[in-house]
Amino acid sequence: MDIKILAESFDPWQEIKQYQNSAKKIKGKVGATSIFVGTMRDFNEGDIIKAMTLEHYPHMTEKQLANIIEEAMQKWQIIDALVVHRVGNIFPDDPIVLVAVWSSHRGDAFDSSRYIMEALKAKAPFWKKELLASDDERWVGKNSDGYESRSR
Amino acid sequence: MDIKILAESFDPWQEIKQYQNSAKKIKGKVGATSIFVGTMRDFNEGDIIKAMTLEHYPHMTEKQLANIIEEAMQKWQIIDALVVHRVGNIFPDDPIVLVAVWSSHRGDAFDSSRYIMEALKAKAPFWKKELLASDDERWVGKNSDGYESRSR
Amino acid sequence: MSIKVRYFASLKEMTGRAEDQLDFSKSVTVKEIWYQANKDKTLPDNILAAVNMEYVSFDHRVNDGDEVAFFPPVTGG
Amino acid sequence: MSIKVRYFASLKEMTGRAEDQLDFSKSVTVKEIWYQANKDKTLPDNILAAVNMEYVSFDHRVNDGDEVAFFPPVTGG
Repeated sequence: MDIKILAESFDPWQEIKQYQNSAKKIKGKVGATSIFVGTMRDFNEGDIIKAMTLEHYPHMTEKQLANIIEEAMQKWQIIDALVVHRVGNIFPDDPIVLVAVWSSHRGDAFDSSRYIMEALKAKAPFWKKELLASDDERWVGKNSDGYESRSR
Repeated sequence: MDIKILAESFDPWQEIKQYQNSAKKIKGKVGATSIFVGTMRDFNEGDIIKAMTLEHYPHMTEKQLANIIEEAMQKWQIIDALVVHRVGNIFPDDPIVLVAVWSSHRGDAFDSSRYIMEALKAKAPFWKKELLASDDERWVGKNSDGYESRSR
Repeated sequence: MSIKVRYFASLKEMTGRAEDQLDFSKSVTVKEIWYQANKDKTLPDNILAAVNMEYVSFDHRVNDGDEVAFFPPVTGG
Repeated sequence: MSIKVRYFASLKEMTGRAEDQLDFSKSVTVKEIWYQANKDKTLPDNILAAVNMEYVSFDHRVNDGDEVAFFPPVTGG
């Protein structure tokens, strides 16, 4: 299990490969890997976004993420998990978050990766400030439910 | 959108990178990428598995997978999708299947990748024959529900 | 009416054949095709059928030139 | 009783400070700490509080040496 907060741009696929190669317990027993990657869009709430600054609460971030992974491991059969999150200055198409879960079975992998991602959105102390095309800055007020249409 | 049936081993992370680099419509608009990778375990139903042979029904496979992706695109907001599946001789830790979905929002990405994976398991004409430690061979009877415990 | 029949996985082993080429003088269903091609073998319980690579029920009627396939539950992914 | 108070994101801008160091002679709640540190400012509606990096309610009582944090809804991921 690993949690990484990075101030520089990262390649999620490289992070996964590297972690898989170093984590011996993954070998042979994994049947299902579920990955979520969140990247920066160039739009939000009808506006063009040029860049973002991601602030966080050092140590509380890691503590909350560790709690979340722990909860997921109690609910589902997980072999290993990795969470990587960016902080600092971010531009469109930059990866912001990577959640990876390795399990023997797909149901456990899917459910737990989603649980971790939703809990991260709700509890991990990160805050986004957007730089609009107009050069105005604004704090993102709250995370959405994650669907295109809010009518669900 | 792409569907690939491969007779040789593949690196799922390399497939994703390559596809992302070639697919222009992904740029800027993607906020959420949901990936599932199924790999071969060295155990099944209490037995050690040394290898597997994956047979398929050429063309029907592609047709069914295209139907499934089409259905997912009608149900959720998807920007792009990629499905890769192995056939032939497979060994423990080899990737068997890759499902990747790119979307603007995480809910759409998570739900649709899972839908595609479950529908693939139910409808795509692939068949697994296991080679046991005893050198006996056996066809896998049917796909499980994907959870460690069947009591759910 | 000319029909190609294909068998996959354990059904290919059970029938001992990968395919049959059959001729019918009248309209037939998928089930009738199975019994015409495999006179001695009861249609196994959980078998699936496809016509032209789409799933069909066993009372689906085939047309000249159709490709009919029989196979066990799928186990990909 | 010595308490460190931290502010993040829009609350850091609103208070104009990243942190305060406060002393109390008696037991206090998180809410009382906010009003002690920000006399003129009503506690904003949707604000969250943490003590020693775990979420708490505003009537949570703090201990000597605790780190209290106030911040807006989180927007990571």
